[in-house]
Amino acid sequence: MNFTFSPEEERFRSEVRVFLAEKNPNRGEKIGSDIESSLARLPQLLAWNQALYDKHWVGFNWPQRYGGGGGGLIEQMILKEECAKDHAPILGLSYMGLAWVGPGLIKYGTEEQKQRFIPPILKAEEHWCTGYSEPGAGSDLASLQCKAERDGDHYVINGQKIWTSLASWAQWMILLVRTDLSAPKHLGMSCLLVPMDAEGMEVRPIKVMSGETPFAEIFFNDVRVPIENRLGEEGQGWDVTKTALANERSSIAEVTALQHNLEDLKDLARRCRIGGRAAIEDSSVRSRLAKLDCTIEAMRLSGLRFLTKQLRGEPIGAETSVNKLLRAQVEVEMGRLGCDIEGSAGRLLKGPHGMDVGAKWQKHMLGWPTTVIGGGTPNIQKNVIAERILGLPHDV
Amino acid sequence: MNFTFSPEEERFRSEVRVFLAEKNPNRGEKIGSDIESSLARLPQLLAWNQALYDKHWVGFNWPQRYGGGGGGLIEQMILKEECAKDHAPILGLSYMGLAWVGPGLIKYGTEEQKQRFIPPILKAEEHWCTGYSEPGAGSDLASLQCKAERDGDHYVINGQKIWTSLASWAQWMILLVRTDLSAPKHLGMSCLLVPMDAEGMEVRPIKVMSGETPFAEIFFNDVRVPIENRLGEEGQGWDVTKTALANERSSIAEVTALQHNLEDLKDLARRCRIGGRAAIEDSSVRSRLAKLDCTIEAMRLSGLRFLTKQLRGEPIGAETSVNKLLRAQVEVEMGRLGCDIEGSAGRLLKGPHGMDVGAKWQKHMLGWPTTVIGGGTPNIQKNVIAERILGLPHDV
Amino acid sequence: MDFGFTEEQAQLQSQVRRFVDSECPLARVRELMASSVPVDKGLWEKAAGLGWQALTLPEEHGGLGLAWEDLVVIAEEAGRGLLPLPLVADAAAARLLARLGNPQQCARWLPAIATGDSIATIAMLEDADVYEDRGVSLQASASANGSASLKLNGAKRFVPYAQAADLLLVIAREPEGVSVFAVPADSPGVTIIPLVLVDATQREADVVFNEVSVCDDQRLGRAGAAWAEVARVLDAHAVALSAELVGAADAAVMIATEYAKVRKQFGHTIGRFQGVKHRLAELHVGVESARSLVYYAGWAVDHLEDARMHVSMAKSFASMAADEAGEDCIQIHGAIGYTWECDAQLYYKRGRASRNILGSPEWHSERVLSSQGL
Amino acid sequence: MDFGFTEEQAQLQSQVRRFVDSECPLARVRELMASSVPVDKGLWEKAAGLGWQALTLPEEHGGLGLAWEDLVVIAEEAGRGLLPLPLVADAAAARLLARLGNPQQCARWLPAIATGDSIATIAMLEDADVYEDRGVSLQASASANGSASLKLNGAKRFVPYAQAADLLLVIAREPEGVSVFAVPADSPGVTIIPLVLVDATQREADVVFNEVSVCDDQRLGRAGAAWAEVARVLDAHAVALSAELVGAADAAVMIATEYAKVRKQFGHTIGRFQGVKHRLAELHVGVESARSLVYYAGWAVDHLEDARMHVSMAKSFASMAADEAGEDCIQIHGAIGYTWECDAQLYYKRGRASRNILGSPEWHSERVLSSQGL
Repeated sequence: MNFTFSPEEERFRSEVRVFLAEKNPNRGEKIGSDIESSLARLPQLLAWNQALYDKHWVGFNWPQRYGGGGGGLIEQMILKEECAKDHAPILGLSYMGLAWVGPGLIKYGTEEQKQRFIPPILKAEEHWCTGYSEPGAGSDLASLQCKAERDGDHYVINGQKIWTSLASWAQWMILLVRTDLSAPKHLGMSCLLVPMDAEGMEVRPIKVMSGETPFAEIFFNDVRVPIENRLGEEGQGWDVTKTALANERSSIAEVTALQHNLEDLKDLARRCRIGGRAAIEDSSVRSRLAKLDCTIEAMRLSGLRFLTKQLRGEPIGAETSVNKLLRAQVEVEMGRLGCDIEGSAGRLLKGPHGMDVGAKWQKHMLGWPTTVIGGGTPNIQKNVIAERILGLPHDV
Repeated sequence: MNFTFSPEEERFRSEVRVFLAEKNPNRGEKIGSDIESSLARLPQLLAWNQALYDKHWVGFNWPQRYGGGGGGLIEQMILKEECAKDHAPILGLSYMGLAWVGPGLIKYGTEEQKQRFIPPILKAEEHWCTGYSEPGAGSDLASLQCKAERDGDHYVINGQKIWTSLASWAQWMILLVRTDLSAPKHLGMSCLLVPMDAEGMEVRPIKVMSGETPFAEIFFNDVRVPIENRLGEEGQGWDVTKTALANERSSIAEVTALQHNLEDLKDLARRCRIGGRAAIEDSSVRSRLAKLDCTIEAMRLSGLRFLTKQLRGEPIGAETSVNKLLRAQVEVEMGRLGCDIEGSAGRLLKGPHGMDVGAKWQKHMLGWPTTVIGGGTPNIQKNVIAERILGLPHDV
Repeated sequence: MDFGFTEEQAQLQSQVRRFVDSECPLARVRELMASSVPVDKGLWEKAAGLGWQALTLPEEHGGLGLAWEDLVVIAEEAGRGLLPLPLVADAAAARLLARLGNPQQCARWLPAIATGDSIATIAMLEDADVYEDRGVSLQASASANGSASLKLNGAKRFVPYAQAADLLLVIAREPEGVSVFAVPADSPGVTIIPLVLVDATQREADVVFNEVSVCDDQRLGRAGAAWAEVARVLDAHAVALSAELVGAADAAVMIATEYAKVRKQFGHTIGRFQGVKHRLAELHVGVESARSLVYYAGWAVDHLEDARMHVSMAKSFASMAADEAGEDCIQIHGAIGYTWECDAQLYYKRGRASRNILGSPEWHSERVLSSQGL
Repeated sequence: MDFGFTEEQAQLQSQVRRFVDSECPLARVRELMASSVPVDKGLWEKAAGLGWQALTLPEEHGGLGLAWEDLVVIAEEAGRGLLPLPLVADAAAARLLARLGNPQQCARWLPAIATGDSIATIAMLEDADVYEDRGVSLQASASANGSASLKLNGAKRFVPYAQAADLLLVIAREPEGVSVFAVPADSPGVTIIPLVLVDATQREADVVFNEVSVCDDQRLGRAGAAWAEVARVLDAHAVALSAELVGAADAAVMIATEYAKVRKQFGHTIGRFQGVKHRLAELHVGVESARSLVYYAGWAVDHLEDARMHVSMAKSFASMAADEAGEDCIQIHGAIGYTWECDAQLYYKRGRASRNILGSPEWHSERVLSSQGL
């Protein structure tokens, strides 16, 4: 074990810090991570993306020939960690393109597709959304029904998708559809790249309990896309999608974000009073804070263990579900604890007392399902751990 | 709602109190509930049974013609509550006979069987054990394999039973066996009354983690019993067994026992020190004690709600599983909390420090499975609640 | 000994259920949530027509003279339907008035409360955010100009339905101790600031008192002698609130159960998976336990000298049951549970928001022991 | 940055596993549990032959000079096998001696400890039952007869493997503060009272000191200046104990998992029911999290100025993981898990009993915050 970094790595860290001191747009007023805040400060975010792109730090480990960084895992971790520590925005603006589309393009795309689609993602010129979930197929993607039929040199798409984030912002969608109705569940699916202005597509925003509309339903009514827009072979859609899943953003930055929230919670507990005493002296608050502290630190360290495996070229698979499950618990608990620390003010959506203490935790209390359910429900994660790590049999 | 008692009921309560003041053998040194303690003070317990029998309080609600009390539910509750409050032993000595055998005899027995078997149970002249569980059929009784084949006017029993309590003390066993191998699971079973000295029976004690041997395995090798020893019709064994299950001892006395234990825990927390302070001032101990307090009180009150339903002649069914599940949690937690309050002394099985604080909680910590698993595992109780109360579908 | 509803209580329960189903199903609750009017007048009058506001008030002042356990029956069903009416807060205020007020004061207010023409509420909480004697610092002090009247100065926070109230029962501090004043909501110097709550099925407001004149005959009882009775009424209030929470929790479990019976995943209804069914069973155990504690506490506040322990057991378990049921109702639904259209989120918000009203579960849990001298 | 075992550590891990499998499988552990001999000499010598007792000792005194994180590797596997040897307590005592002792003291004891010829243990805990400075009240005071030696008077409780020890490192109070004395276990006036433990795979004893004479040269370091180092060594000890608990917890999860794969109920292996599989998944998450914290804390006690927070995180999570895994291992087995023959109960006892050794999870959880100044 060794928790120190090489001189080269430390030099890279210094370089990142210098860069952040100059370019991090969150150095002044922080940009919230929700869409409204992002849109309100779009010019700053575009400048941030451009500055990162000039350093080849967008798509840090993507091939250099398409504008990526070609970088290594440790440097990437250092970059993400420093950015998160400095409260910088995420590494690039075209979030879905970077997280979900790029990895599939790199592995399965034709040369034309790579040249056409990768640079605009890195330069934040084109934005993407994803079409995976369906009303009848949430955690169970294999049972999806949205279909694409060949008609000459086009696919004709009919069906529905749901829980699509950033749909109104995106120019493109990566869509998982059934192209062979006779094939077994996981086969017979293909990935299509669909322009959002295609005729026959309808986007209906979904309002959630916070009152915001972070998702949309997408309806496809005879939407036609040319066969060149298929990513990977016909029937390979499941593999393409799994590539994106396996390339989920490293958990390092996520953990740093959790650490920030925990710091804010501790700070809140110092400022608020429960039953006449500082909340930080309340025994229930203390034990809940300590548990969060231990859990987040365990997640950070487990993340480093997984990263080490990757560095050593060992496969990592289901073990990341351990952190996903913990993250779900932590996300729910943080919103709850924040509001509980605020006492009566914890039930204010906004207003005189809310101003005082931030209204941040109310948002959190109403927003956790995005993270907790979006990444696969806790029950699904438990099944993954039980079956793929412990080797227990399937449910039925 | 009405939590007062009628003058007649209050008179009965006074009568019980007078009786207890005179006859309760636990007025001096308490008799432990384990077998060793019981055997050590057998004369006192026999006298206690006799005193109760003279009042017709053994088999309180059993028919008077066989020596039972023919009493009502409220009086029974009062009797059990007062006995438990006074730390008296349970109401009668032939425990298994009273809890498991009698109810089946009364409902399904022939007149000869009733006259032969009920009085000795009430007078504590004969003791019983039960033969239900098998190695491959614990919570899942329907899949049992132990079989009895007809041979003239006898059944010939072959197979194995397990988790039989009080086997070495009993003269008789109530045995659930398969008599028709071709019938569907729940059918094809019958109940037999088997003398423990029958040829071909072997009793092997089972040692458990506390070092005690509260259970036995029973092996049947061509054991012959006459067909008159069948309780109920052939194939009716499942119904007979369910009768006993439905007649499980009222939870009132159980709750009073839990209350006694909670009082002891509070007392322990006043006497022990954690981190230099009285354990009762420790915030973790306090919140655990309060949770136990609320849970036990909820059990008491839910028990009264069930009793009220019975009094009103309404059916009660699966809802008692609510208290069973809570009892499992409470039993486990009490042993844990007791030992945690004792700090380092909590890990002493016996010895200098253990003497000091009782060694009661170590025994509890090592003994909960008898109660928790014996009455159907918590997972089984959850299934019962989900399926029979909430109407959710079966597992598979 | 009879621990079940009387026939009258069972009828009352059915009546409230029918009322909720026909007059204010969740679709209507959603409309009222969005309304700027804090209490729908028509709905409130219909409730009054059924005698609910009169239920626990003394018969000599137009009430029905029933017990607090009868209000508990209404509150449970109101909570089940998230009925956006101040039935509980109004009844608690009336109870305080009836117990501390002299005949004139009772005659002035109680008949109008019984008919629903006036709404009353207790203004207790302040910045200290504790439901204890020491939490009261709003001052009732002699006027500077030497007149007979007193002046109230200070602020009350999170007063339930203050924006709909005609009468505020203001818990105030005098040199002699804690007193209660009956203050019309439109008195000069009273400013009511409605709050924007996470749970929009309920209303609360801050109330600022700036040199509000009150006469001696607005004081309920003797100067400085009110705290013990205030504490007992807050306990009764907490029990009724707990009943609302039990109703809400039960509804959340039912909604999740029904969803689990129809929603399919991996080829089976999700209710077949123990991950879902065992969670629902645990929630049911929580609800039933809280219900037993709440019913008994509802009886105890009328019959026991000191019901604190029973109230605190009820409130802590009811708060936790509702909070857990709301959250798990969303979790069992998956993403759909989190959409505005799904009722799961309404119950989640209710459970979360009511958890800390009239004392957090932790505060009550602590009081379970302290009220036993531990 | 590399957070995984080195090749040497992986080899060490395999070596311990092979040793446990061949020299001391659970059947042998059960024999040793019943033995009156506290430490099996043959087993201890074989371990010494592999260099385990020498592992973390300084090379100049016959040790291998490896790091505490390497001992953590051994401890985890020892815990997995419930190996009834005082490897951890012995190493902690040697660490204290090496850090506080002068060259003569080290030369006197460390080589014999390295070869396994002597067993050492720290006698810390007293009736106050706290692992803090204020928990030390055993007196080291000047002799009444004016001689140069000091007298130890008092009692130490729950001293790990004292009944097997040759050397006791006694934490004692002098007027100047806390000191440590190296006291041979056979010194006159030392009485060792073996304890009967719930977890018979471990040994502890009370040790009574009655006018035990010690010379100045038995004191490790300056008079009254030892506490800071004692606290650091107790932390290192706690990490190694946590590693044992992680190993034990992992073993319990594995045993329950394997049982769930074969045991049938209602026509299916019980591992197909989410009630069982999700519980096992949650236990696995607890074990993996504790493991990450323990490995890091094992590194931290050698590399960080102040490792308290990391040690406390490791100990609290490891204690809870082992306690829960042990209990659920029984629950998943059902009645069979509770029989003497089943290994589930051995792990339950280990988890329960070790929970409060070197600080309860609650104590450590509190220290996670207090060590950050909160």
